[in-house]
Amino acid sequence: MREVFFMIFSIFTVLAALGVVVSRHAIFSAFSLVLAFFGLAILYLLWGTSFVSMLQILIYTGAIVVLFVFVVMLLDLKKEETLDSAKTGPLVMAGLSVWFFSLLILRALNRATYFKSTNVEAASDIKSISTLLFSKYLWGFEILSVFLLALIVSACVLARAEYMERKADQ
Amino acid sequence: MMEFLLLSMILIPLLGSILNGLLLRSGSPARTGTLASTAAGLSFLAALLLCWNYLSTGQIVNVNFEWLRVGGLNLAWGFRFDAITVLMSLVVTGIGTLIHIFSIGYMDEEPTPYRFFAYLNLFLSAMLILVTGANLPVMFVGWEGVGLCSYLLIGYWYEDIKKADAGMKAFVINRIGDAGFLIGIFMLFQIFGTVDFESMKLIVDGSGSLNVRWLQFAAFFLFVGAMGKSAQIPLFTWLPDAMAGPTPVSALIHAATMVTAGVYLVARMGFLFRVSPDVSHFVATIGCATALFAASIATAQRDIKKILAYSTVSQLGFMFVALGVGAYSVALFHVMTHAFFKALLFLAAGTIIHGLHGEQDVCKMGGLRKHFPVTFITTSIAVAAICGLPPLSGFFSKDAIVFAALTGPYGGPYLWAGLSLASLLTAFYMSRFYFLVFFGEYRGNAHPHEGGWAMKLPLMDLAIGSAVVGFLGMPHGLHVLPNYLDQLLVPTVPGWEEAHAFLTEIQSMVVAVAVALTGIAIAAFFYLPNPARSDKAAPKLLAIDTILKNKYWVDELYEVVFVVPFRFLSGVAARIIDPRVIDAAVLFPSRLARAGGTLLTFIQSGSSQFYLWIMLTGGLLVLWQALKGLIV
Amino acid sequence: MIPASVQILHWSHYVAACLFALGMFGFLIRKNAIVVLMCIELMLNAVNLILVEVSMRSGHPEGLIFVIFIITVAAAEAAVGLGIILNLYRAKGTVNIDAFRELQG
Amino acid sequence: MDLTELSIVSIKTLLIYVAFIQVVPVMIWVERKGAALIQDRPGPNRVGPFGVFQPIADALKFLFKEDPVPKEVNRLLYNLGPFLILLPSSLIIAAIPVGDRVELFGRDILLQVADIDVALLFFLSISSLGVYGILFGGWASNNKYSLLGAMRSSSQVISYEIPIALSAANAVMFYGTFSLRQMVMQQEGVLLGFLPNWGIWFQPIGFLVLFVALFAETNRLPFDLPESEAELVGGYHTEYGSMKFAAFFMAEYINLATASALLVTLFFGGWHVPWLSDSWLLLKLGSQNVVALVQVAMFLAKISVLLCIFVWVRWTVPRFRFDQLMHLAWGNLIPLGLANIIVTAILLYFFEGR
Repeated sequence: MREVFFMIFSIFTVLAALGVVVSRHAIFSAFSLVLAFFGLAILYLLWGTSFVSMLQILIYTGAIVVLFVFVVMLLDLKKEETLDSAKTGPLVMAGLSVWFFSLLILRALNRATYFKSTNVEAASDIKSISTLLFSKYLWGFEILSVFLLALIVSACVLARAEYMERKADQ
Repeated sequence: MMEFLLLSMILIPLLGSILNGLLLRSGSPARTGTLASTAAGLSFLAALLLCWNYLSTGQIVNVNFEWLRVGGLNLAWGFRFDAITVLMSLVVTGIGTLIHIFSIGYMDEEPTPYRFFAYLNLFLSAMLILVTGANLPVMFVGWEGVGLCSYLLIGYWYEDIKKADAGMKAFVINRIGDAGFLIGIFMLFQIFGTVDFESMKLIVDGSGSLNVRWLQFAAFFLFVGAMGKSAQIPLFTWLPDAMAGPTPVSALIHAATMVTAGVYLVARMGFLFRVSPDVSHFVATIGCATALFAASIATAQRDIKKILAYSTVSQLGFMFVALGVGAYSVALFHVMTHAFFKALLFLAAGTIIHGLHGEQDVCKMGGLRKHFPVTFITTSIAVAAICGLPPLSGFFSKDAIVFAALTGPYGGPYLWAGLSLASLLTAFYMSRFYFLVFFGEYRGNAHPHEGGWAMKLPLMDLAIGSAVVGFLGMPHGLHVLPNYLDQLLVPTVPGWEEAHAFLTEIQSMVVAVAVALTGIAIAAFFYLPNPARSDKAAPKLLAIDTILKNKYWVDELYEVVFVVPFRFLSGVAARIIDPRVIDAAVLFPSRLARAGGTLLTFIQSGSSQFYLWIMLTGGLLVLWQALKGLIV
Repeated sequence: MIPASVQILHWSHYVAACLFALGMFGFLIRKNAIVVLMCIELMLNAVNLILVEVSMRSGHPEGLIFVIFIITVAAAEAAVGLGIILNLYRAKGTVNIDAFRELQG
Repeated sequence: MDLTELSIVSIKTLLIYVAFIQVVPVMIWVERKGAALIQDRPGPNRVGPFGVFQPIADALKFLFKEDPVPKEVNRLLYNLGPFLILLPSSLIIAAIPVGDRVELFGRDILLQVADIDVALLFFLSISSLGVYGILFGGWASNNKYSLLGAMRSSSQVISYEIPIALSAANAVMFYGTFSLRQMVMQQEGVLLGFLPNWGIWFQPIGFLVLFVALFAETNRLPFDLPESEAELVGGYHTEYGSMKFAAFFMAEYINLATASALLVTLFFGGWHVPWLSDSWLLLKLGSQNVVALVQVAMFLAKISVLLCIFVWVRWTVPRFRFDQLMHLAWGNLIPLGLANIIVTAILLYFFEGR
């Protein structure tokens, strides 16, 4: 059962990711991205990490990609479509080198001890994750929260630059 | 606990300086001044506690932090509170606090008082580093710190180009002395392998195998440093010019504390000078010459602060004579008494200048005893003290110096005679100053008024000090009180055996008092009956009047001998050496790098995709190298 | 049916490699800045998948913690990145990344 | 997983879904009748007694209407829009526990499609997907009013997800679990002797925040800015007709039902009969299956009450302005929710174990 689902959804995810890359219009890229993230969430679920899976949907699909869609819709991108075409030479070169690169990475990964170990399922329930998060990684967590605060401010400033300039002029 | 006190004594003024400089930038003179005075007062309190601790337990407080460790040099931020420091830190913080308080009144119309008080506090801190430093480099830090503060404060009114120039002059001339000081430090490190006072002293005391010639050289260079800081011939010209600064600065830095740093240095290194007879003779000779020379100039000056400045130079000469003849404790004694009465005189001058709205010419004063009652009384005490009238402080310390010049290890009759003449001149010019300012009729056109309590209180305190501190160092010959100061200092500075001389101590005192009275009498003869006219007439009787008025043309001489050739050399360097040699050498690599950069600019195309291409290529190469064996 | 001995889930990192490669490929060839940003998200997610696999296979929950951190940072990155793109669009009227080469040497 | 289990799950799923989708016609009638009651007019009264068959007539009308597709629209996304909005609404149903369990064919069957350990998170994350239907539908319609409606709607939904999440975090902290079933389990019995043991007594502010935010999340009046007719013609579904429009409608009512179900689950004891414990019921009624029946009925009754309140509010409260709406979320609900979290945390720290 798990195996079948894994196969279906890994193929689904990869196809969706392909859709992100090859879609001519950014809105379809965004749509494919939603699908890809959804597929990933299901892969996480198959691994038994339901918490991470839900976070994936909640944050990635529910918030980040919505932002992308928003921006795509805000900007009038119709005329971008003609610009967005690559020449064959670089395309083939990029494909080859990326393929080679991932091959090498896979080699490296397969050498790592983690990937030689048999299936030792980690404690993936929320309790153990949060215990770890609030003890060993507390500082990381706190730094991240400060970082997020800075981010909120900077995003506001970036998004409202024009508005603020106007306000400063008055 | 004591370590903490020692550190806080040094750091509290620094803290005050930082607070004033950073936080109270818009503060009124009263606010900034109160903060600065509080800092100084706390520092004084700490000094008192430390002093009490030292006197009751005899325990020397040491604080050490690692500073740098290079090869054989193991340098610490070492601070040390011993006998000399007891004396110096009390003088510095005590008189410093009084002058801080005085400044609140004196600077009451300043637009940027925070600057003044920040510098003043910084000076206090630097001076305390100087006197508590346990090794020469730490002392040098304080030494440069006080030099910096002196420069900043002389040029405090930097809008006036003359005052800014005076600051610059002080700084540059001090650099000459500092160069000597540094060379001295290097030589001492070469000789001893350490620069710590205690270690050096142990080596000098313990072994006779040291090369006296090199020691003498080192001592000589240290003395060059002292010459610069303490305004001895030939590096004295900056001190009179330094009077451009606010008067409290002149009182604190250029009379009471900083200029005595040279004396302190020589006294601290007394163990070294003790074994360097040639340098000691040199020191004494320079001191005696300076004392005479400056005193003679002071007799013809009309600027109230210039008179006091030359008087300071002259008094410093007295101290160096004491150092030169080997009577280190006596020199320090005079440092202390001089700090009191000279600070008092300067503050009195400050009160008068403040009350006359900036008038500094003594010929335009007169009759001020009616307008400045407190100043008049306190100044009378100070003048009597500096003239050497018993039983005021100046009498004991100056007499001790004069007597030491006769009987000290390196002393002799000619020094005694020189100092006696200088004492005569001192009594003359101080009385002249006194009579011109306070007697006769008022000759100016301002509305004289005395300052507030902030200015009066320090005057009174200093007057009391000037009157009584002399009893701490009562000469042995009188058998009235023990010589507390000698008892205090003997463990730290070399003592001395009085040589047999043609005068006993009592006889010497009688002679000194007679000399002082003679000086006063001459001044009274010339200036008391009709100050206005006599100042113009009397000195003109002497042919040397013009010479004295122009201060022996020393500044002009220096201008011709040093400044002009140096300017020429600088011009040559600026026009030829700098652009052709140094710039070329510096610019060549930069041009080379720029050329190489131009070749590689295509890499920075601005296109992030291109950057990713480069990253990808690099990643491929790295991975390929790492996994070569596995893939093929 | 696949034999139970072959843990097909262990092929996750191949999926991740595919995602990463696609993301990188997209970054290299796409000209639309928004799509380029999406491709970065894809690469980040590929890393997340690997982390999940490592974590679950090695028994260390640390990987999951880092997934959470990465998700947070990615949210931040997307928000700021899109804000920048909006401003770039305001400045030039296009989001073609070839149009933004002001920083070239 | 054998065939029996698979079939049980399938049947269970089908039953629960069908039951939830039945909310739609019922709600259409209740809404119309409720509006009529409040506006003092008869309302639908032609089709069947009291117009109860009106929803069927509506459905038939939708089915047989022409399905227009505007010119130059993005066909794929245009057609996907209604589907995308219906899908998450339906998916959420899976997480809702409608009753305890029944004993059939010698098995214990939970009356819940899936007992997910992170059910609350599941609820939040899937409901956040609903925004795509609105966004894509509005954008693909190639109509600026639709696009504006979509933008408004999505920013509204995203903004109000935060108070919902805060409120949910509160519930999680309070109950100590993410599982909705566990939360319901903890609300059994009597509190202080006279109150039903409901979460609302412990989390009144959390309830308030969640209640208000759910109105916005479901695009209901007073927060139906995305479809405010006066400003935007019809909002994001202006260009849709026939069953596609009906899909938007259905999604709204299913969302309403699931929102009510969430409120009931978190704050009103879920399937529990107020004041009565399960064991007491079992003792009196004798059979677990009967108990389950009573529980499901209780659950439906509670949902119905809440749905009525939703209708009531819709026809009595006027619409907000958009900036007021945003300010309500960012200025009032989120600070309130955060404060509530802090207070809850402090109280839990002192009374741990309750």
